[in-house]
Amino acid sequence: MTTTAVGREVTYLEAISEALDEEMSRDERVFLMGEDIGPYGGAFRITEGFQKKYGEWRVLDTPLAESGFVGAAIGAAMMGMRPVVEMQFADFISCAFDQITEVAAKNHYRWGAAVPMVIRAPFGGGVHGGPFHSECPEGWFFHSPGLKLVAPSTPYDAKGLLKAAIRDPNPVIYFEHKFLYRRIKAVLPTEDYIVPIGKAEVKRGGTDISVITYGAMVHLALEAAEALMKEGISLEVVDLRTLMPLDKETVFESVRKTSKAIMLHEDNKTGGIGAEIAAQLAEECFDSLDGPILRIAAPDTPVPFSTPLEEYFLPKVSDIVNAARKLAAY
Amino acid sequence: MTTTAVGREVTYLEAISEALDEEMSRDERVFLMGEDIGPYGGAFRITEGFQKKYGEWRVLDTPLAESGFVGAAIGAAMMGMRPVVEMQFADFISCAFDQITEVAAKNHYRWGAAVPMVIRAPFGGGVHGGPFHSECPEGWFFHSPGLKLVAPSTPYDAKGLLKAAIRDPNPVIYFEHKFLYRRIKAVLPTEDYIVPIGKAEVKRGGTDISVITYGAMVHLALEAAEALMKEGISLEVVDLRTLMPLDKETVFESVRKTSKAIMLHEDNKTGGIGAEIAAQLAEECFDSLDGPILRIAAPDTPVPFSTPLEEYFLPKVSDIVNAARKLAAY
Amino acid sequence: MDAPVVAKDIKRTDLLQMYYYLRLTRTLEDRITALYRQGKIVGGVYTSNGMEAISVGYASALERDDIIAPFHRDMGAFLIRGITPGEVIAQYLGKRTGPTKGKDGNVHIGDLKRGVIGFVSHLADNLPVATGAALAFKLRGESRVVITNTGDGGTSRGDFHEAMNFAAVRKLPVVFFCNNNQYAYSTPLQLQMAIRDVADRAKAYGMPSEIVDGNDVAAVYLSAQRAIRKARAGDGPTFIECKTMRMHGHSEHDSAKYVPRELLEEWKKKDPIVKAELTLTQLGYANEATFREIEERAKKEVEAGVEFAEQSPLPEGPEALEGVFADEHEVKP
Amino acid sequence: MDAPVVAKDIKRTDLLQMYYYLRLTRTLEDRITALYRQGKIVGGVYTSNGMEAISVGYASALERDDIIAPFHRDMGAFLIRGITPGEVIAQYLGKRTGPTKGKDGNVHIGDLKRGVIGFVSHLADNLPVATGAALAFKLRGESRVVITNTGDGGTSRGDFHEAMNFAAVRKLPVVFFCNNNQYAYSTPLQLQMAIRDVADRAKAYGMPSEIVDGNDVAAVYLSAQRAIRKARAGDGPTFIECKTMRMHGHSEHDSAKYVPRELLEEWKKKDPIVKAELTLTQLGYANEATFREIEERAKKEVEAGVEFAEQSPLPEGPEALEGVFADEHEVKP
Ligand SMILES: Cc1ncc(C[n+]2csc(CCOP(=O)(O)OP(=O)(O)O)c2C)c(N)n1
Ligand SMILES: Cc1ncc(C[n+]2csc(CCOP(=O)(O)OP(=O)(O)O)c2C)c(N)n1
Ligand SMILES: [Mg+2]
Ligand SMILES: [Mg+2]
Repeated sequence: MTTTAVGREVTYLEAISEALDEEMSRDERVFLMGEDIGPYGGAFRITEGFQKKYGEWRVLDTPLAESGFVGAAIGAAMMGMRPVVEMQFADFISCAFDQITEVAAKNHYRWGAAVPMVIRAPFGGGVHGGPFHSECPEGWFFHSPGLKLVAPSTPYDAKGLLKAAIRDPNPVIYFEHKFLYRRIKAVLPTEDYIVPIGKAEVKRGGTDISVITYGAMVHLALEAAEALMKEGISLEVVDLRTLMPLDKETVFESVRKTSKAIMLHEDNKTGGIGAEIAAQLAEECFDSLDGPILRIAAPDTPVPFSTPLEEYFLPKVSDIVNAARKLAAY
Repeated sequence: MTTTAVGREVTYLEAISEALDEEMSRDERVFLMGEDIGPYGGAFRITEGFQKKYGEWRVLDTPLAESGFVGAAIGAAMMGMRPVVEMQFADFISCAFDQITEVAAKNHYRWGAAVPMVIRAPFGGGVHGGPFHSECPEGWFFHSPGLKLVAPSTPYDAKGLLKAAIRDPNPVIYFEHKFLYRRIKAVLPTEDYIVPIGKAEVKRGGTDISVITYGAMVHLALEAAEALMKEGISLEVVDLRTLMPLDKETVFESVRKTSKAIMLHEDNKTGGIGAEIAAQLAEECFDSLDGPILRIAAPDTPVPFSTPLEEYFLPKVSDIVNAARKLAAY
Repeated sequence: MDAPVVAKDIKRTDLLQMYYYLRLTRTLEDRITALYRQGKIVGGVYTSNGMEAISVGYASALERDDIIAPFHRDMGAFLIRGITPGEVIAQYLGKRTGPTKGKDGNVHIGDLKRGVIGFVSHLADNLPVATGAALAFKLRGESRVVITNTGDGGTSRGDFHEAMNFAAVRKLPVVFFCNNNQYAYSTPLQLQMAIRDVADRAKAYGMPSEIVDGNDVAAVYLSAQRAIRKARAGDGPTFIECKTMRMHGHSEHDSAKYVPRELLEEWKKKDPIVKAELTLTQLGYANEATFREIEERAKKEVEAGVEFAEQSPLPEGPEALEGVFADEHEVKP
Repeated sequence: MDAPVVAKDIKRTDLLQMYYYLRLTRTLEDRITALYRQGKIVGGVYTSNGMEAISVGYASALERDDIIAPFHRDMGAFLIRGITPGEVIAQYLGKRTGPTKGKDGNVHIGDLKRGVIGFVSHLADNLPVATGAALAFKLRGESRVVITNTGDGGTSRGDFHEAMNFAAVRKLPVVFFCNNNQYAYSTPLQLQMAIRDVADRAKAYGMPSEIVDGNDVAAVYLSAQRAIRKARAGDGPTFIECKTMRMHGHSEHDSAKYVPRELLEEWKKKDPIVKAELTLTQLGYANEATFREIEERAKKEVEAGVEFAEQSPLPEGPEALEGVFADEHEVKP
């Protein structure tokens, strides 16, 4: 576990670890379940040292059975606990799909039972993981009423959103991007804080084009914005942070201002979250639009393994730059 | 099993039954698996009499285990069989989600193994089924590259698309709408025919507004079109028929002509297929649009059970009429 | 063992109470079936006809604070947990006074205040959930237990396996009942599994199991009691297979032609109500008059329930939009 | 039974051939590990170090037309099915000449022409798939069989349960191997299941099982042979638990500190290659010179494979878009 002195920089990964540690200290209802999270500290070492501190029941190594332990988390949550389960990789969440969509998502609507639980899902590519260790599964769950989805892009949000997720009375899937784990750092406040679920953030103000994005792609958008500034194109970058419920207000406000929009995500293009936001804009902000709504996303294939294939597959800064130029010229 | 004399009218349900029967006779690689499809003939009696005709191995009653029998279908398909599995209700497909999205959908991309199989999924509401017997799960699978999805709205398409699905070298999910089973009839050709996968159909030509829809909603759209004609509003109704791959050409052509579009589906609104099509239109037909792209869909909740709730939940003809009026006035 | 020999370990009042609930369950489900035939029911009807002893037996062995995660033939358990016949019928009619306020139907009854985890159609899905409830009790050092139930059919699903295994590894205070009525819908046992006793499933998990006569409420009760005691003492889960027979069709629209008539005839003789009456009579705990009196009481309660339900309001359309997300105050403290 | 006593039922050439594949597997995986340490490998590395006898043993017992659905520690089986060391290394390097053309990595090798169903990371997912392949053979009246393998960890998943059950009910020609190396990643057996022998899992399905010394290639081979014969004769599936130990970390970046050193010391003595040499020597089938000669041969093949793989081209970016859907001509006739 990472303890941070005032002002010490922490990585995105350490921010997640800190949030878990602080919430477990603060609230004894919070406990962790997953594969290899105990003595081993998890595949990514997020819970390193936790079992020593909290014991083998609050940091509980499960059998290899995602449906079983997600189901168990639902049961414990309904009894008043606050379970946080770890998918070893987000990809394996497909094994627990039925429990998440049919049980966790619907219990409250059907019969009023709150299911306050969090599923941590290390997702995303750029790590040579291939088709089964790189997936972005958020699109599936976005289409299941009753779930909340968050996807932080910075250490600050990673910590604050995880705390908010743990304190939320609903099932929340927390998408943590593996590529960011050790690649970005930030100095975090020493006092307790949360980042509220349902609030997007304008990461960079701009006037010409809004880029609506989340997760690792936020950093690409910021890079592109920097590059485009030199060409006199001003990008506004909106980091959704919460994918469900969407912060329509912030998105709409941005697009009403710039009148042009690019959806950017690493998930497959067809049926991705960018499609929904584009549809909302086309329905509710049509009169403000001065050009087509462009989408930049991964193509509709599994995530390929080999380096040139994966590089081709993932959205790039140049894709954003090209799209912005096209739109600016519109 | 239903055998149709020349020109005899068959229901949507009988059309499905005929397609299965004819394909099983034509091609001995075709066989069926599912719960209670044998002596019982399936929950909806689609395979009534089949086991007598084809034996207990080609009409195979499985244990209650969707993941297991979908997995088995994948294995059999890779060995050159043409399995057709039945979900007793589409809702239970969540139990087989992992096999469908991770195994069936990705095998060919990953290592070149074709998986020619069909999953029949009786879906949709309006039958007092409640949250677990009324679902429209197509939105989830729409976001999984490697799957084909079809959803016929008429007996003709039901038969022709099922035959095409069985003959397709890929995993195809066949969404058959329960509400239509015994409610619509048609006289079908006596000779063998297929409805090609990937082709939408303009069900009714019109000039003012395009309604893009599929499944049971096609009939609502046609009703609305009839009603609106009296007001001088001309609706063009496009029946997608295939949900993946989408027939962009037909959709785009229609919208480029009418310049106004309504997406209509029974599935939940957020992240539904309507979102994707709206996004495509906003990206690729922006210059042709003369008004916002409206969406009519079920709200973002599970399907409620009680009659007034379900009626409120499902899209209605009046919703289409109202949307069309609004758009016409735009 | 003869039924009365077993049953003598049970207090007279307890046994009489179980008899009452057997009657109430039968009467209520028969009444719902009648309403169905009159076209008054929204959706399908699943009954526990012929199997009432199982849920009546296990639910009678529980304490107030315990939890059940029932399956679709556990009407007796609902009633014992305090769901009234009126609420059940209201649920079937889609009324706002049903436990799910019209959001869900028939046996999808859930109410945490009365210790009932709502059934999910997807069979076996609630078994992992039940282990999680038991885990919560273990984590907090509470001596509460969970009972869950599945059909023979449900034991073929992966979630059954994952739940059984987890419960055994962590010695959780949960009891798994299995209502082996020899069919899953139309599918006979031998097409579902290559074993004769579903109890053999438990061997894969190192979990102790019992096989009991599911039509003998006293036997079920005592078996539940043993397993509950063990669970409460921290000695882990038990799997209890109740041999029984589904006497109605799978649901009311199924005439169950696939079940051999002789099989039904044979089981008809083992009717749990008849069996309970025999036990009570042989023990000298009750006589025909008591039975008729209880039957009458059950009928009255059910009729009052019908009246309550029929007079209850339907929900209003826009209520469909409510309740997708929970508020903090709804979380169990 | 002493190893040689068992092994004498195996032909000398067959046993020598297995020894060769044990060596080839070890040499190849050691070389891949070395490449990993040099930073040349794309992604992770999983080896079967110390467990080579299992996949070498079972794959040696198969006929050409049979099918395997291996898991992530079955390198020996790939080699025996005819995947060359060069192709394996190319796969690890993401080269176009790997069996998946760079689309997938490491042990995710599939090739129907050589009877290999490609591994899916999601553990146990390929077990139902294996039953389906076996079902196809049964439907067509072919005498082919399928062998699939899982770790101890994978047996906790629902798909294991659903596959085992279905195979048993339908008496499908499939053999389930289980590579019980006592850990699933860092999780020891006792936190995975409340039984000591994974073979007990088979009791839930009425499926016969065997427990064999997974480090003795002759024992594994003979056990596979028995099960295959039974399957081919239409007598249904068998579950074979191979007791073994994972001698490397879970993958190359895992130092496996959680495994007690003494356990590794103990198992080091049972190394499958040493054991095979002992057997061959005791039977008088081979001597030190033969072993060194075979070792050299394996090294040469692996080096040739490294060369092939390193010189192979990477795929080009746009190939990422190819192959989402299959064409009709790709369907097996
Ligand atoms: C996962 C799943 N698949 C299919 C169904 C449809 N279905 C409802 S009840 C039933 C049979 C259940 O059999 P069993 O578990 O033995 O319970 P019984 O009805 O015999 O008491 C089936 C197949 C379902 N509810 N859930
Ligand atoms: C469904 C699923 N969950 C988690 C993982 C991550 N994972 C990969 S290997 C492994 C341990 C596997 O243990 P076991 O089955 O015993 O095989 P072993 O590696 O020990 O040979 C885990 C947890 C996975 N691959 N699939
Ligand atoms: Mg049953
Ligand atoms: Mg293992």
